[in-house]
Amino acid sequence: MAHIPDGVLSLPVLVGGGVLAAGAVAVGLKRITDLEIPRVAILASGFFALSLFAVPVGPSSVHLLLGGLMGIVLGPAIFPAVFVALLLQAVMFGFGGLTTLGVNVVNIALPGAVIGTLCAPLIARATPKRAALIAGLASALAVACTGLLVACSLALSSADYTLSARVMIATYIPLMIVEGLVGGFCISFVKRVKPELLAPLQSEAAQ
Amino acid sequence: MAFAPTRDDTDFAIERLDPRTRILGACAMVLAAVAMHSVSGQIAMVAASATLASFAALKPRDMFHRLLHVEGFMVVLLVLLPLTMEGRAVISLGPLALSDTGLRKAFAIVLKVNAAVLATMALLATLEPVRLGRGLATLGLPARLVHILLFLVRYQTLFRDEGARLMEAMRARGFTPRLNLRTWATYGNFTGMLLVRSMERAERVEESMRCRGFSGKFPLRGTKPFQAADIIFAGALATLLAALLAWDALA
Amino acid sequence: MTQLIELKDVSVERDGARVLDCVSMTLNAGEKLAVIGSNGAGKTTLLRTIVGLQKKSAGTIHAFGRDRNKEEDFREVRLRAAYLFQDADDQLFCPTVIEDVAFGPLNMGLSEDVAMDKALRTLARFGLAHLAPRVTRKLSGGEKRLVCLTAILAMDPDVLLLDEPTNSLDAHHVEKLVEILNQLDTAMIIVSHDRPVLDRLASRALLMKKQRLEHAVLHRHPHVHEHLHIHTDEA
Amino acid sequence: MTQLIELKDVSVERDGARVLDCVSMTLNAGEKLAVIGSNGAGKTTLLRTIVGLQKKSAGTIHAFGRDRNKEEDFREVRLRAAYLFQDADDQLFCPTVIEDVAFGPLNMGLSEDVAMDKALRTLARFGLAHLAPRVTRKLSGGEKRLVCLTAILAMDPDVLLLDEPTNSLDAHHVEKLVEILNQLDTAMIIVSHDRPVLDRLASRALLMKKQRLEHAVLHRHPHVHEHLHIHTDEA
Ligand SMILES: Nc1ncnc2c1ncn2[C@@H]1O[C@H](COP(=O)(O)OP(=O)(O)OP(=O)(O)O)[C@@H](O)[C@H]1O
Ligand SMILES: Nc1ncnc2c1ncn2[C@@H]1O[C@H](COP(=O)(O)OP(=O)(O)OP(=O)(O)O)[C@@H](O)[C@H]1O
Ligand SMILES: [Mg+2]
Ligand SMILES: [Mg+2]
Repeated sequence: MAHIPDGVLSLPVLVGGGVLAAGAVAVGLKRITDLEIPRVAILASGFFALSLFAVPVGPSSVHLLLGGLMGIVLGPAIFPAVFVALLLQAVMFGFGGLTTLGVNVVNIALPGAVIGTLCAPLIARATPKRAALIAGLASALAVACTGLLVACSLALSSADYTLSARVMIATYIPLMIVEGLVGGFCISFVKRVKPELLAPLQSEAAQ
Repeated sequence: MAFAPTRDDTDFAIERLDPRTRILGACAMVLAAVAMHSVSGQIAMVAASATLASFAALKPRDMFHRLLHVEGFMVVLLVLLPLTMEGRAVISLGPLALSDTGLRKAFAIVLKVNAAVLATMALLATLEPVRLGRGLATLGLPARLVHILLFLVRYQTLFRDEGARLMEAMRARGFTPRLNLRTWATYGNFTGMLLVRSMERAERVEESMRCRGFSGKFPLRGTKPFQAADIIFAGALATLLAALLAWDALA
Repeated sequence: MTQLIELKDVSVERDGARVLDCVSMTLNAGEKLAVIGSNGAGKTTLLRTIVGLQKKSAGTIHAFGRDRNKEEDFREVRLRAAYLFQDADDQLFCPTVIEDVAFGPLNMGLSEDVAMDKALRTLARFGLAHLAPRVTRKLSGGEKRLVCLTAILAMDPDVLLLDEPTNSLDAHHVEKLVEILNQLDTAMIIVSHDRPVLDRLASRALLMKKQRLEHAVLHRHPHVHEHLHIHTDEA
Repeated sequence: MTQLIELKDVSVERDGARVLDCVSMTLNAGEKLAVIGSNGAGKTTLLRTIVGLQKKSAGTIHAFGRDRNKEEDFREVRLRAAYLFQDADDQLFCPTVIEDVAFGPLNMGLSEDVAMDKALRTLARFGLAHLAPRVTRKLSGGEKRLVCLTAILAMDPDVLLLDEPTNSLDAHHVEKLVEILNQLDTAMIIVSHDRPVLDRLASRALLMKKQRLEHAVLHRHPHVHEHLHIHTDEA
């Protein structure tokens, strides 16, 4: 839903997205140690696999973006994780694009990183019910921000897109609701079953 | 073990190219496709990519399916552009009018997107992810990203299979998705369970790596030098793209 | 004798390879049918095909009085023929035991209260009531297996399809499982490598061999064996 | 007799519960030691503690001539005492078989060529050379298990720690595994529920019971048994 293909955006937007994404990925990589790479990568695989399952909404179905959940679980490591996942999707399935990789990484990972980093400590301390509420709101908000960023990427690319971009934001509303609900129930599940997963990534292996 | 099902039995020239050649070639073609201004240039780019794709090991049927499977995003954009862009109304449907500039713009986008997707699929879709990873590493992608990529390739299929089995378990006990809260709660449980399982597996894999002497440094295998075929392919592609870009500039 | 399930010349392909090849079989009411065969012979695929999780490429499946072909046809089959997966971890997806056991009854249209009550009573019937509030991920392998079994029994099935039910169980848990199954007069198909267990459960046997089902004869005769005994050294 | 590993009054806590309680044991060179016990008794935890994946809360671990306490102490232990995990999927993490088998040797500081060569030779030794280029996740359960075993043997370990090595194997694969293990004169600890296999491998046994290790006596004596036989009906 947020995979912008090659051939839609203007050069300045592509370059801007690319530079921003490169910086964010570099920061994300700095924050993890060599020993944590397997953990980040395997969690990223879990999210990647999840995003491939279609969730039915009435007669049609959607794929989840999972930005909010990834931000909560991975923190800044969301940038390398999303970068690699989008690269593979572009190469293997033809979703998204090569030139738009940077923009897409920023659109999906940035809201997750910001919202997730803010919410993770709250969720770690909250009861399962409250954690679910926070995570639900965070997930929905992350989708909304991604929708907004996608619209901005379009509007900044060409004045022709401005009206389309506005209408497009509305199409994110069903996904917002679904992600909010699934994200909330998901965190409630994790909170009851394996609360350690919601503690921030830390290098106990390196001790 | 590319994700893409391939036509086997026969030998495909593209499969013998060095991964680096394929990556750089795909990037060059996508950039050229994006840069085309004229309709004739865009059509020529689609033709060039399609020709190359016909030499790829990807089954034509799968390739066609992928082209059809455009993202919801694209559908929305392609429908909205003719409706929202100003211009001469070509077709009127009650209060809605499709403008000529909008239609032309939408058509241009369709051409560019298809040229780029075809080029990517032709050169990269059947490249084994492991070789893709090594190619990217020698092209300067940080080793950590390459390792994340290799793990992702290995584990996403594992988790996809695990998820598919969980979904089956849900169906086996009579679950049918409806528009109600219980359906979303069930999907939430599903998501949570898959995450918990990936976390637990991550822990055990990390331990198993430590048991085999892992101390943070990954051994990564090198790549072979470029072959004659790579140089010929690169030369031909560069000539073709230069010609197409020149034509586009003149058109 | 009522015939519950009948397969006629059913073939199944997976990844392009033929995994079941013109398989025919019937299951009658009250029967406990054993299916044996080596790794990769197609036993799991057979069970999956019966409940429609795997598509057949040829043949007919007749279950509970009707031919079954489409996904909708199999919905009813799944509510009446309960399937125990080979791996308990694949089958448990709710946070707690009680929620998991109540999942099937809820899908059958029972109200929340009635479903919970039914789940609790089924757990109690097998002496597992104490597990109700436990988190499923933190059960031992044997407990997981027993909970899965309870979860499918809570749907009051007419047929049980059991894929290696004694996997990863220790001797004590195997005992408990055999006891539970022997108490039931539900018809069942039991896939297992565990001969002593089949010995105590099965009334008839089929052998899966190279994608085909062959009829097999069950017979018992005494043997002299040397066995390993491990005793605690209390001398 | 060289003493390779010695535990003295070792206790371990997991999630606040005591899982091993003052456990003592020794492993001598050339010994094949069986550890048995019911689900959740603490067998896996015992192996994890020996290689330092699980922290002890009390007691001493003496391995290969030195006391081991910190993570660095255990790095050496892990290279000399190779540990076969209970679940093969956790242990195979490289894309192809050959890379996975070469992973340990590479970490021991061998050059790429030497490590690959060593991996290939170890695979060939067990008749698995044909698996070398295969993708690990497309192996059958039995093949995965055998590849894991090869991967740890390629490290030339002094001790093998095997957690339920025959899990999910059919009779044919069990046979192959027992054969491989009997060829080796490496010392090993074998955790298993599979009595007939222990019968053929073990030279001594320990019983894990309620968080404690008890010495057990191994003895064999003949029995008369009734067994189930299943034959193809070819009449
Ligand atoms: N997900 C899958 N995709 C493709 N082929 C599969 C898949 N799962 C199993 N197979 C193949 O189908 C065949 C039958 O598999 P099945 O799982 O039915 O065997 P089984 O008799 O249950 O074996 P086991 O005793 O190991 O459980 C095997 O050859 C296997 O390789
Ligand atoms: N990850 C974990 N976190 C907390 N407790 C655990 C964990 N894994 C196991 N335990 C507990 O530790 C105890 C011993 O577990 P262990 O895995 O060592 O048993 P085991 O003898 O290997 O059993 P099995 O035969 O089922 O493999 C059990 O009571 C179990 O509940
Ligand atoms: Mg099976
Ligand atoms: Mg164990």
